[in-house]
Amino acid sequence: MANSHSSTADAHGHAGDAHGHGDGEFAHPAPIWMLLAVFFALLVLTFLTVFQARFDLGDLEIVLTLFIATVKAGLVIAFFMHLLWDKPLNAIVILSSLIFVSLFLGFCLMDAKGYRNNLIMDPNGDLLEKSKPASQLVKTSN
Amino acid sequence: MSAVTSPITAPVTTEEKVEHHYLNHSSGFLSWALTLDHKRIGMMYLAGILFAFFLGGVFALAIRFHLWNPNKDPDLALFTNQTYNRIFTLHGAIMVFLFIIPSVPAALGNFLLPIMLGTKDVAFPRLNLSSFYLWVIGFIFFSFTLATSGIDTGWTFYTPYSIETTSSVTPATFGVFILGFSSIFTGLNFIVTINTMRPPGMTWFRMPLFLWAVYATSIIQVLATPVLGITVLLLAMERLIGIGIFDPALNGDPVTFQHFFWFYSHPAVYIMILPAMGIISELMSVHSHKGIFGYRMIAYSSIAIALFGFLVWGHHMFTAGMSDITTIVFSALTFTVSIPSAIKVFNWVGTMYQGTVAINTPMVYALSFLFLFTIGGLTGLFLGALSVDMHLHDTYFVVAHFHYVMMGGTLVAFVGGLFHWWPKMTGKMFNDAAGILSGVIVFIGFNLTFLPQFVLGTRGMPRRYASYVEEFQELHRLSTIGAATLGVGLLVAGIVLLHSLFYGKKAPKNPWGGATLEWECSSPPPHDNFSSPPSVGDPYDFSKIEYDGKSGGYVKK
Amino acid sequence: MNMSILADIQEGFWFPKAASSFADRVDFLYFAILWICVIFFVPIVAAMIYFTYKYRQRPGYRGSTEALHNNTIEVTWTVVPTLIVVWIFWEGAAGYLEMSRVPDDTLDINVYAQKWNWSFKYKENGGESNILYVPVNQNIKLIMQSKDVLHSFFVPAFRAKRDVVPGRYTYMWFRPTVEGVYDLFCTEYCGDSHSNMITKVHVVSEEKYKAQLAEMVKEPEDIIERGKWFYQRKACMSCHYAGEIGAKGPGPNYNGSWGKPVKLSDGTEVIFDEQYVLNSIRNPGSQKRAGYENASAMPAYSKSDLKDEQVDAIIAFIQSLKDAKP
Amino acid sequence: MTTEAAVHTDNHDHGHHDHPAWLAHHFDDAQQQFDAGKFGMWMFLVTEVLFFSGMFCAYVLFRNRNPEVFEYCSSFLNTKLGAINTGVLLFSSLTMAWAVRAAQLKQHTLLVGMLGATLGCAAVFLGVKAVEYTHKWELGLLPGKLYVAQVENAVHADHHYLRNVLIVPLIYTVIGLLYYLYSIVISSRLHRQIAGPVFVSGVCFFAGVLLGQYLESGDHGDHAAHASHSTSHGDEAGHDGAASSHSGTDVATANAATPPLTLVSDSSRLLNPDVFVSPVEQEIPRSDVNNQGMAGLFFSIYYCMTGVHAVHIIGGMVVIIWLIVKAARHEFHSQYFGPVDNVGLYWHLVDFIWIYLFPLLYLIT
Repeated sequence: MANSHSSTADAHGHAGDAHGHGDGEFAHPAPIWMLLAVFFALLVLTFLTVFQARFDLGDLEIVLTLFIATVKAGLVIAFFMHLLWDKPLNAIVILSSLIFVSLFLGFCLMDAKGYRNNLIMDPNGDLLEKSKPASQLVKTSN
Repeated sequence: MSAVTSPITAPVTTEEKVEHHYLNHSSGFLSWALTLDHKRIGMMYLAGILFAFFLGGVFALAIRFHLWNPNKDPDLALFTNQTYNRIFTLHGAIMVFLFIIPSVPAALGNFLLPIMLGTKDVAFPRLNLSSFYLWVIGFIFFSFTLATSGIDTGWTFYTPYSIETTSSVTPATFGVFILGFSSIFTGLNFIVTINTMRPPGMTWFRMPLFLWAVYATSIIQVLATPVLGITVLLLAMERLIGIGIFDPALNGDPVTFQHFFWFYSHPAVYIMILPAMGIISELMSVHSHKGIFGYRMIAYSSIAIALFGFLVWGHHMFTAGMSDITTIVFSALTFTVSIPSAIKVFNWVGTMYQGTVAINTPMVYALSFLFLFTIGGLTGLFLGALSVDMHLHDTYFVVAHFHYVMMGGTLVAFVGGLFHWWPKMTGKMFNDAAGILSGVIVFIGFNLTFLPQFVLGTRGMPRRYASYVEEFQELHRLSTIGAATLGVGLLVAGIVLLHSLFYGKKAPKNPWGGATLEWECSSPPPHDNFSSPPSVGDPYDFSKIEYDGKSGGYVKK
Repeated sequence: MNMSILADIQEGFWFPKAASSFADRVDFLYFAILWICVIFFVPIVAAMIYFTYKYRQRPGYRGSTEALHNNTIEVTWTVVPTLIVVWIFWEGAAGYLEMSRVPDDTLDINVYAQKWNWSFKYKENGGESNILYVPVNQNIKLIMQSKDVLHSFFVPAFRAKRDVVPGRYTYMWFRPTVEGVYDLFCTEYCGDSHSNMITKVHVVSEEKYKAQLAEMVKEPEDIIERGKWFYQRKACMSCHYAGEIGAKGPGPNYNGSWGKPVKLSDGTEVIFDEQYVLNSIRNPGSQKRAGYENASAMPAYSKSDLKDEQVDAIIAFIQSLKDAKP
Repeated sequence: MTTEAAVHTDNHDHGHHDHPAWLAHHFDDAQQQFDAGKFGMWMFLVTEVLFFSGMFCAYVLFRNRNPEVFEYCSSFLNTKLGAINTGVLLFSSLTMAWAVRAAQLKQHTLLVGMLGATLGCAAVFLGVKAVEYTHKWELGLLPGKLYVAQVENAVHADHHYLRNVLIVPLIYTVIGLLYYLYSIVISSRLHRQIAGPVFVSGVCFFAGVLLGQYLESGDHGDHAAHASHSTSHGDEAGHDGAASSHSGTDVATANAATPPLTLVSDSSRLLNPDVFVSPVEQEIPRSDVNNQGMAGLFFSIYYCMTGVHAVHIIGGMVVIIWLIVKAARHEFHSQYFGPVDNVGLYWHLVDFIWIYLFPLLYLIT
């Protein structure tokens, strides 16, 4: 964190030189090379995630997928959304939202695990009857 | 009785000079309808929610009168079952969504927050106005529901009943969705205002406790309300195209709906009670003319309640078929919320110690709050204890408990706060003796209504019953008499306030001796709140505030 | 009609009669909390009233204005309530676990909840009833399902409650300890006649229970009686009034309707005959009566729900009410 | 509002009258206005995250319960289209971030260009989405109760969903074109800078549709058989002049290639009220996947998530057009670029959510 901070501070200095507004400086233009670098990193990660989906990795797959997605989301938030340069309060705000989301998901999942064995799928028994397709659904996969 | 020493009845010398204030700043319908002034928006909200409260109150009385008899024979009952179900649903929905949630934050909060903070306006005045209009649109949706076939699901919209009923659930869900956004915008506005617009000198710990409470409330509004939004949206989709997420006939799960719903609606309970606690903190200290006991503890406990409030939604579902482990965890977390609430009560009582306690209308309401809220809070212990809750869940015990908190707590505090800030908002003093009378009638009526319901619940009377076994009749009748009394009390309060608008004496700048910033600007406040930037000091330093017989109010020495 | 309930009131001011093995524990905790509340509430209110009087604003008196703050007191009134609620939680959770953990040696009864009717099916002989019969001093396990919306099974005398959730099984158990007749309520709002979804629990001796079960499976010989029997058991009575039993509304009354013309909501008219009754049972939405457009929809009864000869019996029953007063 | 403003100007008792037009009267300085706006935007993003969390929760619960349904149904989503849309959104995020930079540096023309590019990407995204949606509707892959899934017969192929969906964008594009022509006639730079991006974004939408169609037809790799192609495409080919290069997918081949996936339904395990069931020994009953309560539920979640996301894209397009108007008027500079920055934040959040939606919906194997 400290590392990235110092490097980004450099980036600032750069951008700051490019133009010169004296009063109440709060505009910090992001350098173009950084935007492009982040964009290409995101593209590479997208290819990676599509690529890895071709292999059956079992339980690991969902973990890997979410890991890549989180890295991507982190890049977007940190650089495109300037969170690294922003007030810490804004970072706290967005992180706290994720905490509350995980709380919500966590409790619901915890409960779902508990009643899993009591479920009656299709309680009235009419789903199968009513939605029986005229022909079998065909799927191709690779 | 207290009138002898009460500052209000002291002779008021009125200056004849016409003052400039926000009410006469500009005139015409559009000057109100398009206003960006937080005070006018607050007043429009006040008018709106009081109307909603009146509607909800009429429904409440209808419920109580219907239950005068056991209604074993439907032909002799006041309403049919179907009508009764619609009445109690609308009572709940209107009271919760249209009245209590916006009551303190949107009406009083809008008016007071920038003034107490010492700023000219909230951070986003246009957003503020749009939030009011969203409320109006939400109200229109509910009126539409009312005008068509009504809604009979209970305010909780539990699936699958809400999916299959023929009443107009869909417009009601859209109404709730829109009201949710109204609530989010208000909360967002307040958080940003408090965070970024405090004037120099207004540090966090110089903020009045009312602002702390509103701040905590706003956090909940912003974090919890979106989940309600998506829940009712999914419910509307469920009814419109049958997406099946909550519908067991399509392998959906009704208990999931309950999780979604209560993830918002339990924190919403704190949206309702926290600002009321903030009002009481102000009322207790101002009318005791004494600094609040344990300022920081009260401030922190507001935030603690807001955060813990997110962890306890499961206690609405103890019997709903949740897994054991979830149930027990939620029960444990539920008890954690009781501690900060208890701390607040102790601190309020501690504030009166060695003070100078004025007995006037706001204080009577504040003391009545203390009594009622303590009962409301303590009876929560019964419901948090799992084994006892198995017996009490969904009975009248629960009804009594949440009315003690929501009505004995929030409503009484709201009315108290309304009396407290009425002179500031309208520039008129009300008749204090009549105000005290209204407070006493409300107190008696309230207890008469809801104390019997605790017994009813313990004896096993389920809630939402249009008819009941004869055994419960006496207690029900007691409760109905209480409700009528309560109605009379609130009517008296309304008359007192209306009377003051036309015949009230001109209010002094600081009628009660408060030390927060709103008492430093004239009553009613000027358009821009402060002609010169206010000097911010300790909001509870009463040592330099003395009664001044000439103006009929208090002045700073 | 409710004599049995009136009897309950003699048992105490707060609670109905304690008739299950859970009752003692629940009642104990309830009263413990009640006393804890009193111990907190009385001093708070007393202090409030005393301060209001002692420090009241009056000529010649000026109290202190300084904000007080006392760490010892504040810590005390944080820690003491915390310890107390920890105990309450513990005791409550322990009682809950006892309620939710079903013992091994249970007598199983299937519970079907449907708007607005309870029906109980006994494993021993497949008997079915609308009143719950249970033998005293035995562990009873209920396996509950809902056919439509949420319901909740509540017997105040047993201090036991559990929601019946469509789409999953919910279980509960209890051991009745005192013979008698107790109320059984639905406590989860389920629509128009929610408040009529009440029945009784008969706690009886082992022999009487056996006799009841045997009685239950005997269908009446007479076709009209049999129709009435199905009328009571297949949830018809929770919406339709017939003779002098059943709910008045939300569905149409059976009395005096046979053979008369019926106005439908689409404006046409049909005769109330076998065809109409059969169609209304198998496909209730198709011939809606005028005036009942907004009533809660009747569920469709397939042939597995109600066999043709059972429908015939119900038709015979309705026919017999031709001249009954509506 | 006019009264407010009028009164405001002749009521000079509160000091701050060095306020420039872009600084609201209740703020002290530009920094405070910017901070308040930005903090407000972050709070709003929090509400957005929680809003979506409800659907993510539903997703997690039902995927956890019936993983096989999600696996099965996910194969009906075209990964290539999803990946391309991901790329398009990421690119739009880049242009948006660049637009913020341009606003700060007063590069007005570049700013309009970047905002226009973002708008265009949004349109491409929607165009591709329109193809994806309508294609599924034709196959009967509809949410919940509406689910029919009679793929071979392509029950809905005669509904011409896509053609109907295209009406509104077409009107939008025509209006954009007319406006652009008007701006050329009156030779106004301002109007040209507004009309240009609007028109181009309309064209981009149709480009997205073409791209989607091409990929949906040209690729039989990893999604369901397409019996509907011959009918639906014949129609569209006339519509947009696309080459009829699609090789009317051969159902028979697809069938032969992989055996039909059928999960045997064991209906004896389902609840039958006349049989006494003792559910204790019973595991979760596995029903056939191809019905309203299984596949239908998946598609409910799919449509809810992507639909609400698409609504956010449309909302974003509206505010971007508003920004283009402001940018064309040269309103932004280093002291006042809050609107661009805040819309940018919103736009990145929409991207952020898609970054999760894509693997969670399209990439289940």
